[in-house]
Amino acid sequence: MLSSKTKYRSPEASAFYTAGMILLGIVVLAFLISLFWTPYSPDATDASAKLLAPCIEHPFGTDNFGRDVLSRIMSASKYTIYISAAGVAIALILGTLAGIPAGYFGGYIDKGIMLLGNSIMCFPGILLALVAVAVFGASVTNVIWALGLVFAPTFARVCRVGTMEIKELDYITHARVMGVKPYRIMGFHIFPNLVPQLLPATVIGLANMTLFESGMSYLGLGVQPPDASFGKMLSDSQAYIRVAPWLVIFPALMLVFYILGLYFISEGLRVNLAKGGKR
Amino acid sequence: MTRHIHIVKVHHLTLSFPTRNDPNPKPVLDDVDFGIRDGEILGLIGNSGCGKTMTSLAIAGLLPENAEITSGSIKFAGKNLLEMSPRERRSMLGKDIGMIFQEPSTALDPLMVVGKQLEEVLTAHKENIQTKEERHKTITDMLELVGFTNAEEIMNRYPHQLSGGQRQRVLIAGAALLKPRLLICDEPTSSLDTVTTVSILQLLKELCHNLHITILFISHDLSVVRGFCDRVMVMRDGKIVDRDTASDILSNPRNAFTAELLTNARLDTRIMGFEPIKVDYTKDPVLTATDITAGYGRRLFERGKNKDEKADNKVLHDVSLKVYPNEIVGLIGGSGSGKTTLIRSLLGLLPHSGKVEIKSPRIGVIFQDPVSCLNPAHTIKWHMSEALEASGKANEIKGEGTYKERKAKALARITAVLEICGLGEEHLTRHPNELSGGQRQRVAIAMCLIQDPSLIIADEPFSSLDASSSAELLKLMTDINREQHTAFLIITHNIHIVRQIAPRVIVMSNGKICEEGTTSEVLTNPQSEATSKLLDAERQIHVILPVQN
Amino acid sequence: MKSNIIKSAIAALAFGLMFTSFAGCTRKPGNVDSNAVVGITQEPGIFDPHTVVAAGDREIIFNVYEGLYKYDSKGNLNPCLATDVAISDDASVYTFTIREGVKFHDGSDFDAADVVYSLKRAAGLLEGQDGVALVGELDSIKDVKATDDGKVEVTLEAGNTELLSYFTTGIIPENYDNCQTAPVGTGPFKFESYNPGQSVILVKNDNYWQKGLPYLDKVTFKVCADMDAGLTELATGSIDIFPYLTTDRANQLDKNKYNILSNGSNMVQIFALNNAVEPLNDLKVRQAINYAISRKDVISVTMDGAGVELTTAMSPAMGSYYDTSLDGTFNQDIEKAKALLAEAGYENGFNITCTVPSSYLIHVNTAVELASELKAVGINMEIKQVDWATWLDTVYTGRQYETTVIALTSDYAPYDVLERYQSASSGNFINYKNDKVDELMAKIPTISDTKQKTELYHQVLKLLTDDACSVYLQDPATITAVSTRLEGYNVYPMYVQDMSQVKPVTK
Amino acid sequence: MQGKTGYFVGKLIELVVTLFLVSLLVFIAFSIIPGDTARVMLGPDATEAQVNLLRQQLGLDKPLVVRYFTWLFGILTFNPGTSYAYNMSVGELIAQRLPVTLGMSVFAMLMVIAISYPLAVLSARKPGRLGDQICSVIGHVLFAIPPYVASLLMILLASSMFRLITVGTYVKPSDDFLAYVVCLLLPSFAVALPKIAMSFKFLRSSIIEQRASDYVRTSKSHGLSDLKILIRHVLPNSNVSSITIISIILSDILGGSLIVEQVFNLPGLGRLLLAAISRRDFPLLSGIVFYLAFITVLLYFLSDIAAAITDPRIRLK
Repeated sequence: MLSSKTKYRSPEASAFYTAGMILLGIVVLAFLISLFWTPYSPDATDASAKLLAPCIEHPFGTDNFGRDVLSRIMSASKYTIYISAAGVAIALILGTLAGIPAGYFGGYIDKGIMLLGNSIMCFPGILLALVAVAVFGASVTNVIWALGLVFAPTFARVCRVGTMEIKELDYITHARVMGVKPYRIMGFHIFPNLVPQLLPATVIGLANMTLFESGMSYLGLGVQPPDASFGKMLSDSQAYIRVAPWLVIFPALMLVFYILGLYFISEGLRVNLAKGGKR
Repeated sequence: MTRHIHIVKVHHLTLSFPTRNDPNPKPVLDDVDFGIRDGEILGLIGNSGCGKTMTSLAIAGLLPENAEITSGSIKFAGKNLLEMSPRERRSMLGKDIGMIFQEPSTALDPLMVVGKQLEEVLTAHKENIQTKEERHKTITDMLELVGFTNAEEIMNRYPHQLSGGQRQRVLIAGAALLKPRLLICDEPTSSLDTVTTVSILQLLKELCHNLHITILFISHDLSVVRGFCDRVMVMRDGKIVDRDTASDILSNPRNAFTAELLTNARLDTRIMGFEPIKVDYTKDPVLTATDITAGYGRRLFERGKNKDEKADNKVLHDVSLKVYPNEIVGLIGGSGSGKTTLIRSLLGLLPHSGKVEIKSPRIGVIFQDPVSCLNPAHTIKWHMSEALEASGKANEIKGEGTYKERKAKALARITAVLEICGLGEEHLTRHPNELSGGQRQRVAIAMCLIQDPSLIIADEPFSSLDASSSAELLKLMTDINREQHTAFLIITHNIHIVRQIAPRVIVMSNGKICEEGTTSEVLTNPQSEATSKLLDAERQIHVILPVQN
Repeated sequence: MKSNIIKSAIAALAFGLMFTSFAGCTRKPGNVDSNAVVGITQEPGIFDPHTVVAAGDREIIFNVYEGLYKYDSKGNLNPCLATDVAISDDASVYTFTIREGVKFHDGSDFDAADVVYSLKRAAGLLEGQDGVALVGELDSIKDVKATDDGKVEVTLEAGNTELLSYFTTGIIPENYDNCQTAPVGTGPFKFESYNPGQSVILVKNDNYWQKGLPYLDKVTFKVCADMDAGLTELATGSIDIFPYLTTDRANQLDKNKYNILSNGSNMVQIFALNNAVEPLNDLKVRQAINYAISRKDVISVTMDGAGVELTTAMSPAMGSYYDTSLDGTFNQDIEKAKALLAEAGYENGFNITCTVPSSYLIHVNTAVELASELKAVGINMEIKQVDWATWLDTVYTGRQYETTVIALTSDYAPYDVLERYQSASSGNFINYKNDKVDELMAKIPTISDTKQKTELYHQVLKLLTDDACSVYLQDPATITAVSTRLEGYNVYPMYVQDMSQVKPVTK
Repeated sequence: MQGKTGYFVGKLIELVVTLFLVSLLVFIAFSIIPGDTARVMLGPDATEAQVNLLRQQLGLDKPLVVRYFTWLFGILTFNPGTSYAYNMSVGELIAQRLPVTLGMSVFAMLMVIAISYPLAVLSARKPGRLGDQICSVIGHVLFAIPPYVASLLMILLASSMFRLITVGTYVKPSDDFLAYVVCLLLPSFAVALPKIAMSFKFLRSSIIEQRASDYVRTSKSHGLSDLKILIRHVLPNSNVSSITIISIILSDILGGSLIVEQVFNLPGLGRLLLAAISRRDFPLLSGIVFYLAFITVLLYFLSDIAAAITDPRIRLK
């Protein structure tokens, strides 16, 4: 299913991929460049260059500390990408570890795991993440763990439902009759077949996680200053929205590019999965 | 009304699906020209994608929006349908032309009780002025006509509370409610079991005669058509390639393609000559099952549901059977007789009471569906080595030596087994989706073989394969039986196959074994009602249905 | 047909959105009646004059309760409910003469018994209080009793000439214990209602003892989420007075509608260095940090220049107690800072953490600016934001931190400002220890000569600066926007909103 | 209708068990928050004796289990204790703030339905047409804009382009209901925007899917008009599949409101929550979190029930 020969792309999916890759590419490029070079140090304040409108020296202007917005956006993309990637990794691992056994064994194991997952999902996600960060203190690591935990049930669900479907298929029954051990069935027989479903879920998870992270940073419970993050930049600039709209516009654009890029890619994956399945 | 000999006349119809990239694609229907005579049952046969469904949709006026009729005309009772307004055409549906479709399970709105859906047929046609009571009467009458004795009750049921056959009857009732002159049946029986198929065909025949409804019957299965239709047309690639009366076309096909279809419908022609081998019944059986009772448990809060179904949810009742070494046993039974549950119990996949003794470390199993029998994520080689590892005999085969040597030995064994099953080395690196259905079933058998089982259970292995693949598979199974001395328990609904290769047969019905004995005896002289029913249905498919008046 | 419905639905929605916009404009506070709305950024919580902690609460109840003495907007301590005080020579007995003819909001008369009850309650001398003072500073009161001639005599455990400023604590009716839900005082305004998250409403006290005051009928303290929300509300005209602005925000306001008042706040914003941890226990390091930063830039970034640079522990607003000779001690000098660091053995700099309370934007911003400046001398400062509760826990009481930024507020009394630098003081969260300072601080309360006292204060300040015990940054200005329809608003050098003098402009 | 009661009872038990677990999670979470509540309340200058006294008064010296059950009992009787910070009943505090958050959520939900539903129906009529594609693209973009960013952009647009000041002040519904609705419109719209896109996308594909289903073909062959098929068959069926989505949307909207309140300076639960967090107000915080979760659980429960009522397959298995 994953071999290149069988990869099928509908034109619709291709359009989504292209658009998504371009948007995502902008953010990722900014991130990659920021690893080696930013026009100014993103944290360097300059009291003599406060709130400059976009100009040649500062293409995106400067903020109320006189920091270069372009440099800050570039370095903010780092946290956005890092937090969403690490958070999704945690959610994915936890979700898979919980979801596949739940779907495979069913019964009380399933009931227990799902009850826990459901009670986590009972909280509006952002609320849970906020409270978790409030409990353990605001830091990038805590945000990642909080988001990972909040999102884990989503992945667990995908895995569980997928596993429940797959385990009814003949090849799993066959494997059981052949005497393959359950852990091997789950890990080597079921998991590879979940990948096509997990892939769009992962991409959309990245986007949703970024939504949450930026929201939390906006409330001051995410990335901590002086480190730049889109959410924090937006909340800091709200006061200057009338006098320095560029402080709002550029981070907002980058944030939307990233999320939208991911949505497009996941949409492409989803369309492909649906079309591929129907073939 | 003037009577036309042809109620429908399709005149040189050409239809295609133009797209922006390809404004002149290959037509789906190419110069199709035929007529349906008033009162007849016309069969339209062809493989999937040959255009038979498009023909019916064109007549009904339900073509997809992107379809374009480039030339030709369709006349219904003398009026050219293609010149009518959409509104006029719609008003003909249900009133003049009725339709039933293949999949009765999804063809009814799951949210609406059956009676209401039938009532919509009546209310949709404004000229049909009836009071509520009259409508109710019309519907109950029709439901009784299609064979329901409890019409009132059926009306208040939701589709999911009906069986497949019942749903198809409801759909027929809906299509026939306004007594249309033409009834288009698009594969109405292909998802039903043999016994139900026979009863539905019987019903359609009765409708044709009693209500004087003309039927256009579409199917891919010649055997169904044979006793049922008056005339048959064969379609291929959008063209009608052959047409004749039903008896002539089937007994004496003039067209090569028709002949091919015919052979596919008759598996028996190819599997002659497999001589069953002798079995020593004094040996210890490889499989002994005693008093197996099993069923599907209920969830906690489902208790008290479906009170009419009683508390007993057991599917199997005290089933005992034995399979001797080197034997091929056939297990037959209608759908819902408990075959599958029995197998799952034997394989230890279902909790059950009773005892299952197996005289070998492994039993192999192959399943019905060649699509899902292999893991799409892995290569054939992976499948084989996984089976080898799981058998617990991997080390024995690999022997001592370096990792490379051991790997080479394992590979040698894998290739050897694959070869037995008629698969070459080139298949090792392929993924399942690069193989045909028959090849996949072979891989499944190879996976069983590599584990060296004394018994292979095959659950309807032929039902999804075409005739030639089935025949090859059968040959492979008998070969293995002969050469590897592996016993087979073959579950099937195809009595022909059992007759050919299984010396012993077990018949199941209602979760019990109702008959057991040598195949020739059981099939020629059935002792139980279930067996005779199965045999009847099988026979009826192949003979002209008598019309009961 | 269907699309029409949708069109009209969209039109209705658009209209609704516009309506919202205009609604903002139409809702102006009443122009004719004499009401005023004051924007506050802290959620009020405690209205008991003796348990009140937060500055945000103090500034409201300043209008409700009055003490024996009361500050005016110049920072002078004036008699209020007392007409006079006599302090014994050793400063251990304070005798207050009680004002007559004053009535509480509930109509009862104010007398010496009320004063005794209130002071005892504040000092924890009532039965069942187990001697736990509600107002910590009054803990040293040994006894309070009414004398026969209607005076109130307060006896202290030890002489203290500095205690008078604490007798500003509110006086409540005798045996009244319901100050939280129904505050009753003698102040110019009566407490009307509190809607959490929204507002506190005060109404005019018609029987106020100062005749003619107050002018306003009703004062609403309206809660705004933060400074920026308040700014928006100012712009929409839904509040009249808003303190604690920054210059650039104030500049966004319409000059015809708002007067901008600016004043020192008597706050000391400090970049606190924990003197007990490495490498900050090294004087040279602390001096280097002092030289490394530019107070001007800090003020520019955080207050848009509206602040007074500080080099010592006291605000210039304290008048003569402030030692002007210390000005300019630590002008920015990167080279000197680097040299000092090298001397201390940190030529490659070091890493340090700054724990700041996230709820105070100004301190967070200051930390950001400081981190940027310290980088120039090789000090990498990581900023760790914590909520107020955690800050109090770990930094202020736990003293588990390296550096922090905070503003030290105090009553308008020099002793109150410097009290925390005694090594044993509970407020000494920077772990400063200088025996000389301890000695001087112990001596000051026993001295009643103002000049001598001032001299001693100057000595303490000098020691603090010499020891570079921390980095004193600025006295941030209090910038208040007041609607031009009001007059008489006075900015205090402390956290209070005195509404008693405010009146509508009469045309 | 056999089995209906059993299904509902089962769901009800599930609800109770979930709520119990939720309450346990909430309580445990808040019991391990660092920071001494009593110390926080009294401020830095309080003496140890004062702190201990308060700790006793608040019952913080009792064992955890006792505190849990006291708390659980209180919260279930809608009397979850007294807020440390406000010195008021938590129930009262939440009740005061609820009109903002709940009002915003309700308005946002109404907007989601009122906008996405007709658009989806129209869009799904002719999938692939220009109008449909424009709607879909706009939908995707809106989907990607966080509500608070949308709020900021709205404020920016309104204030700098149209010279309008958009942030009105909050008016209590009891004072002036119309003004209350008006002041919540813009924030609600900001919260609703991405969800409109989400629900549009889902409804559209669900309608397209239903229109392609077999029973629609059957109905067509019965001679039913397109409109009738849409109203009687397609929409009810797509509604069934939308019910779960709608409950998810509602829970998202609730969460989104918490942030958007902050942007528009509305005195809602979000602000109360942040205040409670920073002031270590345990009773208040746990009250807010529990009741918000309670509302969400209830929504899921109601959506299950609604699905069961509309879909006989769930109800009568």
